[in-house]
Amino acid sequence: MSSNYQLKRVDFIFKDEKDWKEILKNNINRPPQELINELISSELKGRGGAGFPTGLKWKLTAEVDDMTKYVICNADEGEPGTFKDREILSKVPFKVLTSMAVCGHVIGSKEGYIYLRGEYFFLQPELNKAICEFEQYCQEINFDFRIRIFMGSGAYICGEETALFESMEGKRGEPRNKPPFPSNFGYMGKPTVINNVETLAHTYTIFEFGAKRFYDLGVQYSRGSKLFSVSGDTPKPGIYELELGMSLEDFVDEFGDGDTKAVQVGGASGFLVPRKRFGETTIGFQGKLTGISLPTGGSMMLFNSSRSMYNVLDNYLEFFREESCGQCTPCRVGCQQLLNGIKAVKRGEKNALYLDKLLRLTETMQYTAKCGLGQSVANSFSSIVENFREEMIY
Amino acid sequence: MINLTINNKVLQVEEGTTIFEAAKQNNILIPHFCYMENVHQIGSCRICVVEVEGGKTLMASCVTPATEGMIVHTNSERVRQVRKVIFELMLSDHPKECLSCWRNQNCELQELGNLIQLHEFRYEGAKSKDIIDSSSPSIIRDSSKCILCRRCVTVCNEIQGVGLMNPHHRGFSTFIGPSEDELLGESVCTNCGQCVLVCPVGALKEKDSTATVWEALYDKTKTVVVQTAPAVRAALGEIFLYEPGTLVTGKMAAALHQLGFNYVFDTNFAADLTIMEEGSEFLERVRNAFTSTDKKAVLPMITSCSPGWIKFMEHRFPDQLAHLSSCKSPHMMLGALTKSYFAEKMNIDPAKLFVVSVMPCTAKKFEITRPEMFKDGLADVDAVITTRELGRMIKDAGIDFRNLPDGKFDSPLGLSTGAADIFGTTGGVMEAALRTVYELVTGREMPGKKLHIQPLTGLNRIKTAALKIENPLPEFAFLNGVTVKVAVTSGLRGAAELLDEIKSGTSPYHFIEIMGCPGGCISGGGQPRPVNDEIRTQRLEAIYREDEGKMVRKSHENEDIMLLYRDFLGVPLGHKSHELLHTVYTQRSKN
Amino acid sequence: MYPVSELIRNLADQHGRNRHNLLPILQGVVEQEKYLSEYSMIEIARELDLPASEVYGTATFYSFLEYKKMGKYIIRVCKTITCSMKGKNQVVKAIEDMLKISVGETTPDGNFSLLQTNCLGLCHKAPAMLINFDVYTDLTPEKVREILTNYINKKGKGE
Amino acid sequence: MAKKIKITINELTVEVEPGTSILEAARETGVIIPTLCYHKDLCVAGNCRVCVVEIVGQKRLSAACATPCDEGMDILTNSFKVRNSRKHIIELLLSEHNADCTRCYKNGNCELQKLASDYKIMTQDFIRLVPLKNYTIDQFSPSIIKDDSKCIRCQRCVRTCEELQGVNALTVAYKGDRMKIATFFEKPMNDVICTNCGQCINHCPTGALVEKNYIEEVWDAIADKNCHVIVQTAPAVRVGLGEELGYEYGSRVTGKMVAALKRLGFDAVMDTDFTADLTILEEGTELLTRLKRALVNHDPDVKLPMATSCSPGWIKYIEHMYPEYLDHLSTCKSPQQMFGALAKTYYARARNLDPEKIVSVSIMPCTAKKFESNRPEMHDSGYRDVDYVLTTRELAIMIKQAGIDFMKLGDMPFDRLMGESTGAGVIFGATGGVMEAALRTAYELVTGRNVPFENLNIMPVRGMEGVKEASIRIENPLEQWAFLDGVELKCAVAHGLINAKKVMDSILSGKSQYHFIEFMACPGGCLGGGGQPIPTSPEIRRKRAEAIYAEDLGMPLRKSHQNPEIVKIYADFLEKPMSEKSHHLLHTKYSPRERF
Amino acid sequence: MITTDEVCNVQTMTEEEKYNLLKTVILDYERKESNLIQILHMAQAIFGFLPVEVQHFIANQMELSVSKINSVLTFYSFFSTQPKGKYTVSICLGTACYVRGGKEVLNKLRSVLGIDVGATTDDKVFSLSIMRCIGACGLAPAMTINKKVYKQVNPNKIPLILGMLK
Repeated sequence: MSSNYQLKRVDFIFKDEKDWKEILKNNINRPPQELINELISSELKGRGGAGFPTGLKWKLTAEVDDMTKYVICNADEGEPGTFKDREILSKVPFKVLTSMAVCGHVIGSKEGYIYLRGEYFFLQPELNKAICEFEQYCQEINFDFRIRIFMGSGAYICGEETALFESMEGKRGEPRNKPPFPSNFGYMGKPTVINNVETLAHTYTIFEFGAKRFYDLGVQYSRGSKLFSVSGDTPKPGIYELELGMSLEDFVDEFGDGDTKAVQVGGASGFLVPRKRFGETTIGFQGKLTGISLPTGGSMMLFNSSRSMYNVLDNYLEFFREESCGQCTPCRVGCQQLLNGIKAVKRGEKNALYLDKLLRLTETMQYTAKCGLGQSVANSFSSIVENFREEMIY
Repeated sequence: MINLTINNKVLQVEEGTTIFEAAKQNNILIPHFCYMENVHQIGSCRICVVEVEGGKTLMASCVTPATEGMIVHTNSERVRQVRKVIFELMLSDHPKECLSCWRNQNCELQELGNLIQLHEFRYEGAKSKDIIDSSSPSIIRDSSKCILCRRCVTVCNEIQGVGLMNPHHRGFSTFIGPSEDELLGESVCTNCGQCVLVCPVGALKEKDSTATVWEALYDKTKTVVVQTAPAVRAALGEIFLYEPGTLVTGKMAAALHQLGFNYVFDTNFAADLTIMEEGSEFLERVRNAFTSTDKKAVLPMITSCSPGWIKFMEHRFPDQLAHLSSCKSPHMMLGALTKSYFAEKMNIDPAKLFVVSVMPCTAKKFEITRPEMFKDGLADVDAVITTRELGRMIKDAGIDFRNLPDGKFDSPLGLSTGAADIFGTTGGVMEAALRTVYELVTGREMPGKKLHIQPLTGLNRIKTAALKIENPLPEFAFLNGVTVKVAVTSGLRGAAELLDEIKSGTSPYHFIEIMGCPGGCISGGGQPRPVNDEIRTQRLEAIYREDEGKMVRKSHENEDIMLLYRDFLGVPLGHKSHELLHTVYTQRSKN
Repeated sequence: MYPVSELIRNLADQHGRNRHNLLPILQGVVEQEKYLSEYSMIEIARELDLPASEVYGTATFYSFLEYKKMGKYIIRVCKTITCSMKGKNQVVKAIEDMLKISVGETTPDGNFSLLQTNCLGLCHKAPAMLINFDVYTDLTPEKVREILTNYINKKGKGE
Repeated sequence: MAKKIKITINELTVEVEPGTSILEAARETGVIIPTLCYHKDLCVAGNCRVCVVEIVGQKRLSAACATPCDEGMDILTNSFKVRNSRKHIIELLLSEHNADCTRCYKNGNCELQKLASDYKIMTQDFIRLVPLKNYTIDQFSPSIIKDDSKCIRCQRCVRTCEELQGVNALTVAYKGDRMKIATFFEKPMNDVICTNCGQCINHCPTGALVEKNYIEEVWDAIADKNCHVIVQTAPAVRVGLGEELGYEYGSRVTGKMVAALKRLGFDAVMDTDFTADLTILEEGTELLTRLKRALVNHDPDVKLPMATSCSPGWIKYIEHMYPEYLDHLSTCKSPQQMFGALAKTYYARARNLDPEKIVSVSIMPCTAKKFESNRPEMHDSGYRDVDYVLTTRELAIMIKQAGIDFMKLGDMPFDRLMGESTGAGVIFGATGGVMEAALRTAYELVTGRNVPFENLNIMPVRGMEGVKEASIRIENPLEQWAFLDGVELKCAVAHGLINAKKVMDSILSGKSQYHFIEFMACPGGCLGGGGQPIPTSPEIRRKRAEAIYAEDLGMPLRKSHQNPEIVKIYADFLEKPMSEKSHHLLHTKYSPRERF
Repeated sequence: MITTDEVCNVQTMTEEEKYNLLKTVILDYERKESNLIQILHMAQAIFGFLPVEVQHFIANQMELSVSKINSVLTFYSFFSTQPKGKYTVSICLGTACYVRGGKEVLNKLRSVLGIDVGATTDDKVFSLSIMRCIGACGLAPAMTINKKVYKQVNPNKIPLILGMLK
């Protein structure tokens, strides 16, 4: 075993120990600064993908002086291979709602929104019911906070926070220029906290058990546990809560079917890790972990040796080509060029050196694209092409 | 005088004027490709056709002389239709990839498209040519873009007398270039680049070195030194829409600094040095000729600053190479000094030095590849970029050239005199040399208004002058009463004439200056387009203006030169000079 | 069922007439009509006092807001990687064969439209599809035929 | 003022105001950063990404146009990374672009072409995407051609249409690789709310949006020996044309323009300024009539404020957006159409020509005029009043095609009969000009005195502010205008349709009470028209406006009613303003259009 | 002055003798550029074709650039820069021959000889060329081998005809 951290199953999120009402009541009576400090000390980082420290996010927004602020729960989970948010919202919706309300208390907001992706329309009735119950209780305890669901309509890019705001404002979901950042200028131009569903669920855990219990899990720079959506060539697909810092080798031992050739970590915009690097790969946020460490939305997709990595890449690129918002050049044209490019190489119309040109192109996309989508196309492209070059060539 | 009517306007022109010229004199513009000023016209492109009343067919205005009473329409319905069709036909055999063409926005075919406004496209022909010859270190020939206007043929044959560019085969398979099996890099091409200068499209271009230079600039381990030739400062401004003949010396130095060059030196410094070396060499030869009986002294001596000319000489007159001065060209001298004198002085490893020359010349790109120009495996000059390439780099870097404050050259290789400035124009080297030689011989300043030798200035092809020496200093007593005869030519056709004289033993001259390009470096193959006699004159005047504005106008009075001899070189023609500043020539095959 | 213009007015009353209410209104129309016709887009623009072109621009951005006429049941088969690995193509083929349409088409009787869509977030139960907003997972060609038969029968019963 | 912040650009330290973008800071310091989607008139989009720069310490590059300067920022605009990325982006744009420059209308004045040329993109490694897509060219509109194959999706047209003009005919549709600029339901431009103002053309960096040109038709007419081709030139053309032919922005080239037109072979070169003067008399009379009916007769049907009707873009806009307000428009045709109607009647009679043989061409700074001349109402002479409308740009092309060395031309005067004009006619080309010209005449007609402004320059209506207001109090009028004594005449001037919308909305809400409003569709008025030379910017428009006012100041006559040819036409032909004949020839009516 | 007929015994000459003869020819024509075409004719008569070396030789002798020589000779179809085979097979592609199947014959020739138009087989036996109407339309399609005319050829006859020559 190359890693000191064995694979460790954790069960915070889906276990309901205490009543959410109690948690809510307790926490909205604590001073905001205390809550922020607790969050900061837990070192919880955003579970959507970018990994921004949650406590800091709340703090920045709390510091802005404005009458109107918003709390938004980002449930536009579009990353291929990810389905943890759906699971949370359908099983423990109150945890998310409670965290949103606490956040509202911390930053001084009275309105929360859940941006639910259009594909999860079927969750809406249950979720609405939960919201009703929740708001009723809020009224009971005289806490002024309301939550609404905002339905998306099928656009992966709306998971990008500024695109999500645009979408909520009734426009095309095109990402904005940053700066300004949401903490100053978010939904309707107001200071906004926007958190991923899972982040809010972890927040609940922290408020429930205290920061220490969370902090004690995981490794430096990657604290706590995380939900992983396991799919692909695995005998046991599904959602698992695991401690961060595990080695990919341990993970594959547990979930693989013995023939795993590569694992795509973090969905289409994540990285592909080939078998030879399982041992040196540690799953966590960027930091000083040994080997490569990966930003991750928690999607783990396993591929057997029978799978053609060309097909995988082709599928990803087609996904990006369609789901790019199309406004900035590197992403719009770049995705088309990458897709057409690997096709041309596969068909033998371009020689293998063209792949190097495409790799340089992904570098440019990473540097210059307007938002995370275009920037992260490079991840899967370069990791697949570099590791499975021979499969790309005619 | 002849009376004719063009576009309902009655005009009077001299007899023998073509319709094209008549129109031009009267501010009526006719589009043209193959037409070239001052050269016999061939009328091959047909884009300049006009309608002459009473004529059945349309006439090519560039070859049809105006006749008495002629009534011409340059823009009638028929002309417009025909012109359109000709243009379409030209395009049908052209790649039409403007946006990835290096001549984009400086292409006459593209401009014509702007004028003609085609909307539909009727002919999409087969493409006849696809040769890209990049064998030469100076020039790339991309025949797919060639529109067969034959300007390069004219310039290579009529003006330069090299005769390399010619049409081959006929009909649709016609192509222009050296013969089929010949590569530019292995031919008699002198790399003068005059063909590049006249090409209306992107078929002939200089080999781009900007990428190499950028690479060096981004390389943190390298000290990058740049030098600029005298003619560059008189033309660079044109790329940034200044009037031709605007001097942009200060802005150029500032831009080079902004581009990230560590040191900006001036080739002019080495021009002054050349005068010292070449002048001494000349006096040495003259002394031998007049005082010793052995006939080793070869006269006339011919200047060796122009690499195009050198290569021409090596091919055409391999037996006469002894006439060439053994001096390297100024930019090679500066390169050699940078990697020795300067490196020593600044304590830099010469291998970490990267020397870039900005030249008005494409032949210099070839010159730095000559094996003689390496010392201990290190090239004296690492890269040559033309004036056009420098313009491109400045644009590329987003430098607002027109609003730059003036900058300065760096020492110790940046100071120069007026004598060096005029190296950029035909007659300049001779004049600069005589200023110094005369004074060395007689102790007096050279006679001539404002230190100029009037017969040697201007754009005439062959210019001659004679200078009688009286009362020389005692050591030059043998020259008393001698009339020194000199000749100057630019353009290789004139050079061939002078050399034929030498070959047949009838040459009366002692000293000859030859520059490869018509007008000298000011209209070198690497200068901004377009170039015509008007622009040449404007640039030439700018060069003289720069000279006259200098406090010091004689090379031997350059303080840094004196310092260089004192600290490093010793004396002109000394041991170190020979090692660093002089070279040898190679006999080459005639074809 | 309301006529479209009335529906739009009701939706606008319900959600509001601001720019940020556009999406719920578009969704409301699509829910009933299955697609956004030129007419309904104009009506929405009029109701919200928006330029029609902006309504169009917004609608075309989202893949669930169809602007071409769609069938009563819209079948969306996930085509993203896991579903694709686990036999999406056979599923699509089965549907095509059964309904005699190909992807992007609507049956002549206007009952079914077949589309492919990007990740539905059901990767652990791949392949997956939606029929309107009902979820079907772990599909096989046999299972799909069964599901569709149910729909066809439902329709036959006059539902 | 807030404290300045210190930044470093290419190792040069500068101080800038807080909030300055990197791009602006760089331009101030003489560093050029290439741009495509950025335009001074418009809000920042940051979507083309060619302006990316490196901020030392950051892995990713930032778009210079959209990133504000921050204290201590160390910016490199030309580092290795930047150059490589920028070249890549340009290459990407080219791969998506129909690069057939030699046949493109914008050849030579294309920002993408220039960018490709500056960066010398010499490779075409990327797969050409244009042939893979099914592009169609929309050329149904009489004014505008839209060619998606040349579109680089910078969205400048969309922002122009929305922010400057408030028309929203163009929008962004679809996403990803299918993303494109489209109209509602991708209908032809002619079938949507498009006002044909052509501002999108002026702001398009490439050849994706160009005017429909009628150059060939005009050449054909000139070549036709049977045709008598006459041409009129709008006031704003003379201050724009020079820019296309090598002059500085805002150079006045009136005399050379006339000389060039004669050289092109037009049989008569006359001036739209003449009918501008005529418009003033007709419109001024109409205004006074309306005022009289309102103030003396207390006629409830009288519609005030009266709005000018010279700008066809504005006319189409109000027809679409405020059809119930059409009665507020002056019934006067635009000067171009007045000229056209007179050319085939008055001029034909005076020159003894068969009107059928007359081809009437107008040179306009405007693309909407192409649409206007096409309107079915515009046949009052019994023929099509104006046959062809050319923009300033098209005229420049014709001059180049004819091989005329414009800079070396001598000045020539307009031909007589309809070529005389006053300074009042000239300023029609600038925003506020119609108002100023009208006031000069109306005030004098009413009071017998000059307008109470120094040098006749009514400064409050000049300038580039979006909405301008002015009022003149009338005192001691002549006897027949006694009812106007003490009346404060309230005027407003709006240019750019977004400002027109503001004024209309404030009228609709009852907030504003005006008597007379001048509307021009384009920012800055006709001098910033959709047919004027490209590029355009606030700076350039200001220079053109200065030129217009200089031209006005230099005219011997500066009030419309003094124009001797105007006096003559009323004496010989029209009798008096608002006469039966002028009603027939010079006035028109409007038709409501669908907004959606 | 040396005439074409005088060089008929070139077969027996060594390369050096050939070049000497060519030099004499050039001197005969006073090295004038205006006589270039005559000189090229003679050179072709001496060498059978005009290889690059011969072009260089002429260029040096006449003080012209080799490019110029090449420029002129490639203009005329009579000059060849490639060695001609022992037999030159020419097929007429004038209108009559073309419509009667000249094209098919040409294709057959191409495949049988394994060379394209203008080329010569490796064994230097056959060269293939095309002609534009030789005035034998009545015999269409017509083919010539050196100076002998073959009438009404068809693709099937080709192997036979060529075989007889070999």
